[in-house]
Amino acid sequence: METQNIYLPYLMQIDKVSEDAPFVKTFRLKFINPEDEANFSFQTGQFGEYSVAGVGESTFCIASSPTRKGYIECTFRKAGRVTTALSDLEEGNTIGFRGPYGNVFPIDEWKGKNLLFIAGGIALPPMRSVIWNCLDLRENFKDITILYGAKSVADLVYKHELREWDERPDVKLVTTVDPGGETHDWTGEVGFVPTILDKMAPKAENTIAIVCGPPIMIKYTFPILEKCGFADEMVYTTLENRMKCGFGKCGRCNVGKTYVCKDGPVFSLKQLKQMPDEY
Amino acid sequence: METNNTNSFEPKVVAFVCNWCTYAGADLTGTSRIKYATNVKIIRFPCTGRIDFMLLMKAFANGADGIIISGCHPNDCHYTSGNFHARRRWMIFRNLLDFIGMDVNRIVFSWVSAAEGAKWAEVVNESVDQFRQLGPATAYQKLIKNSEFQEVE
Amino acid sequence: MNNLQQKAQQLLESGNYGLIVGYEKGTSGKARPVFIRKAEHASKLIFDESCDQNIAVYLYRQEIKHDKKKVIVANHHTLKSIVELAAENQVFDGDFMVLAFAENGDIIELNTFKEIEKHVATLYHGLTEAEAAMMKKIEDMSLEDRWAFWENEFSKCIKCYACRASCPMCYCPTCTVEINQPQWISVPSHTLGNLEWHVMRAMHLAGRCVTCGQCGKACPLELPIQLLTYKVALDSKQFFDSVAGTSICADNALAIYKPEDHENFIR
Amino acid sequence: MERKLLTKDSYRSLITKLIGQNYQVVAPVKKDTMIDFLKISSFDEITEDYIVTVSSAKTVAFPRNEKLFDYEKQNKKLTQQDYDFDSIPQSVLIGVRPCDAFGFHSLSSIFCWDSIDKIYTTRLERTTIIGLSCNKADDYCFCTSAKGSPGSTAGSDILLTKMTDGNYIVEIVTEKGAKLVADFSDLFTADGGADKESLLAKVAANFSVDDVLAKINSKFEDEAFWTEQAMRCIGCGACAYVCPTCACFDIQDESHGGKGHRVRCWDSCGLSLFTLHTSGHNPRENQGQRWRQRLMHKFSYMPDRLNTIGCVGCGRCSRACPVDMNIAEHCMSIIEN
Repeated sequence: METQNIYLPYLMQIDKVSEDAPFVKTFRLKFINPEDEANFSFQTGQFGEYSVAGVGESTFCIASSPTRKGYIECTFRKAGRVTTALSDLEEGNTIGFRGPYGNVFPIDEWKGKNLLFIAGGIALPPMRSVIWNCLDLRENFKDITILYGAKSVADLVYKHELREWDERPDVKLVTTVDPGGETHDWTGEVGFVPTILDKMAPKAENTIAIVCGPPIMIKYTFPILEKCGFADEMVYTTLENRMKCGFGKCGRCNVGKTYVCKDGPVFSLKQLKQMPDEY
Repeated sequence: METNNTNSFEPKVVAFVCNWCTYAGADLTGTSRIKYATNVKIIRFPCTGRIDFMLLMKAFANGADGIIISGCHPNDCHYTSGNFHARRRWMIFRNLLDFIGMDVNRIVFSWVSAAEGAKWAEVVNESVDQFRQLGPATAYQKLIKNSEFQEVE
Repeated sequence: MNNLQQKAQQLLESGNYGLIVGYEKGTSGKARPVFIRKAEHASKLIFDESCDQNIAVYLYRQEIKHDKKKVIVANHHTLKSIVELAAENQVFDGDFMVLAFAENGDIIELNTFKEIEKHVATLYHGLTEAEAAMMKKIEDMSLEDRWAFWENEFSKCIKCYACRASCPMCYCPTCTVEINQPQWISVPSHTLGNLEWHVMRAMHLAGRCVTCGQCGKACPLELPIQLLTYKVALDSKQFFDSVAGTSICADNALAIYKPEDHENFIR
Repeated sequence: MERKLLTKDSYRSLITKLIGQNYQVVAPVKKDTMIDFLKISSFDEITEDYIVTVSSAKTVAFPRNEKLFDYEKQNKKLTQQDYDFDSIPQSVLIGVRPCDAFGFHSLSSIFCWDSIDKIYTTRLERTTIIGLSCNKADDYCFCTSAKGSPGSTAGSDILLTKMTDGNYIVEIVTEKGAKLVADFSDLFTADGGADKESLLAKVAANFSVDDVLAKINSKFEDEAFWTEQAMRCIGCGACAYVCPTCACFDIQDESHGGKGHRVRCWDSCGLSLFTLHTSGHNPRENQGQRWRQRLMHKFSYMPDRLNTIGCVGCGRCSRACPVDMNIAEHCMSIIEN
């Protein structure tokens, strides 16, 4: 649809719904209007505004890889008003999507490097986009390691994809659950993500670390990366803040003078350290 | 019914009733085969004490022309005192609505026990008549329409 | 230096008190709240007719709530609100000292809730003549005129929530307007949502409003919204003989009931 | 700048003709106890007895509620009705004080930051702003400290300055203004050469906003400073809602049954829930941080990112504030501390 209205969303049909963890769902969304699909493109790391008519809009990242054409995916946890309404929807329903907004992971700059992905809980979805993007361009990168932890086994999202990554010879996957969250047949690690990371003692040389997780995990993960010798500009993360517009107008998401929606959501640790403690 | 100008008008009525007395009473009305006006949508609550005034505001905002509120007689509350609290709240609320210029005759309050099937039919019929006389809640509907969009006046 | 300033200076110098919440001269002859922490700033304090703002709202403010060495300079609105806040367990006995004023201008120190309650009993409770006249003007209107009056007033509201923020009794950490599942009150400020907001605000203040009129004074668009809470306050008095801000017992009009409460509209 | 003269009678004719030609004419009107910008249907509704109106002129381009589009739900299908740009009327905004007029510059820089907000820009494009120089000021005015002046032409399409005889000096500032003058050329006469400066209100420049800009960044981390500054602030949104440059907004859905619309409505960084995450985490959890955001946004972020100051010195926020948070005083305290 040709429009000058930056607030008008694309209409998207829910093509597939999968329940990834308790209260966590993934939607595969297809454009209803073929013209929209033809004009749309995004890069890994970007986000959008998903809306349920009559309820409102909510911000989350695009969880699928730009290398997979024809659809986008989003993963969300039922928490607030919009995500509750979203999780009540089923295949065939129509929702709105505005985007893509924000900056991207500089994967072109990562060519020839090792990649270390560190994610916790519901923060795997933003990472999943970039993981698949890199796996689809596997020859561009050297070793790929994924460390993913959640509160309990049930809370691990994308279980079948974790299995797929685990079976791939070109990916090293380490999964962990918080102490007490394991089941009797759990074969992965038990412990918090920073602890396991410390144990893994990854090599910093020629390696990019991409970290995404709850604030408390981030807080304890950075020092360990530092200890392992990762330079600040080799560590990336993606931030989230409350947003309404997605393009620097509504005035909510800024951390100091940095707008998460425009300058982010992807930041290097170097950039993060220059930002005030307001996120 | 008898007035000319409101002849064709059938009020939309919402009844907020308590589970233990009036809802059972309304049930009895039905099982006793007593006929009463069909304009009423009954909404069941655990107790009149739970019927928040905001629910009434929302009923009006969604196009109700009249509201019936009914529960256990004083001293008969299943939870001992819910209806006593409700009564105080209604006394204040009703006067406040009157103060802002709303016609309080659009809200009918009653006590209907589980044994008063006939009374429930009477309350509904008389209320619907009363609301029919009052006509559509145009003042409120104007606000609903205006809530569409407000520019510089 | 006047009595109040001297008193404040002494209190701060004594070390027993570290903060005085009172009034200072603001812009264009207005008085405004001030927070004095140093004895040498005590001379900023004023207390005159311009100090009609209810500053009890600061007593439970996050930043100073737990400061037990504070003093509040209270006009009669503030005093009544303190009593009501005490009744609702929002402020605690011994957490602060009150400096009130006698008719002749003498400073009265009030240290306990009992003392405050006793002092408040000597004050006039009710509307001023001008306020009563405004109420009468509206009550004398026809139903249609009243509706038109309030419709016009509510149409102007921009939902800045200055009324809520300035009311000492609006202390809920999450207000009903902020509940969005379901959305009780529209976020955009159209007349219907505004009406719902002001009715809700008044209802939630029933039996609790001390008729200080701070909500109306705070309104940047000068809506006479204090009349709504006055209405519920007057009705609480008339129906239940309950006057907020007079007793430190939690017995406000809508929190209790009497089997013999009398109405004439329930069938 | 081209100057002309408009007699008071011609001014009346001009406004009457504009209304007659179906322009939406918005002017300061005394309604109940307040003077505010309202749509008028006759010249006599206009008042000039104000220092500034209570709300700012921004409502013409950024109304407090703006319907962004309509939607309709039927079973699983959703249809959307795009914003009707044709519905935006040609407007003439009169009686705008120079501070207010300059406010549109700040507002535009936000709404045009990379993604152009066509709803805002179209509204503004279709509005001709006829400013009115200030002949009086009060204790709250500080335009001269914020790079403005009581007779500044910036932001207006035409600026009028009232002379002692009741006639107006006309300064034609923009092409849009020139077009309006050309359309009604018979009403404008040759400039009499009156001294504009002597007709203007005197507003003392008590500080320079450049000093605030230079100092404020270094204050960011000083938490005690902001806590003290914001002690009095009770956290309402009055200041932001009356401000000519505050653009923060919320987006909400309003619906009745299956039909409804998405609305953009004013919001304020002073309200405690403004930045609250669903998780319960709040990046700006106390009033000091929220007050810092308000001032930093105006005096640091906007200058840095958008090359404009977010304050025009109209003093509205201070007048509207229930607790007299006087922004000029706070600016001075930033400079002094």
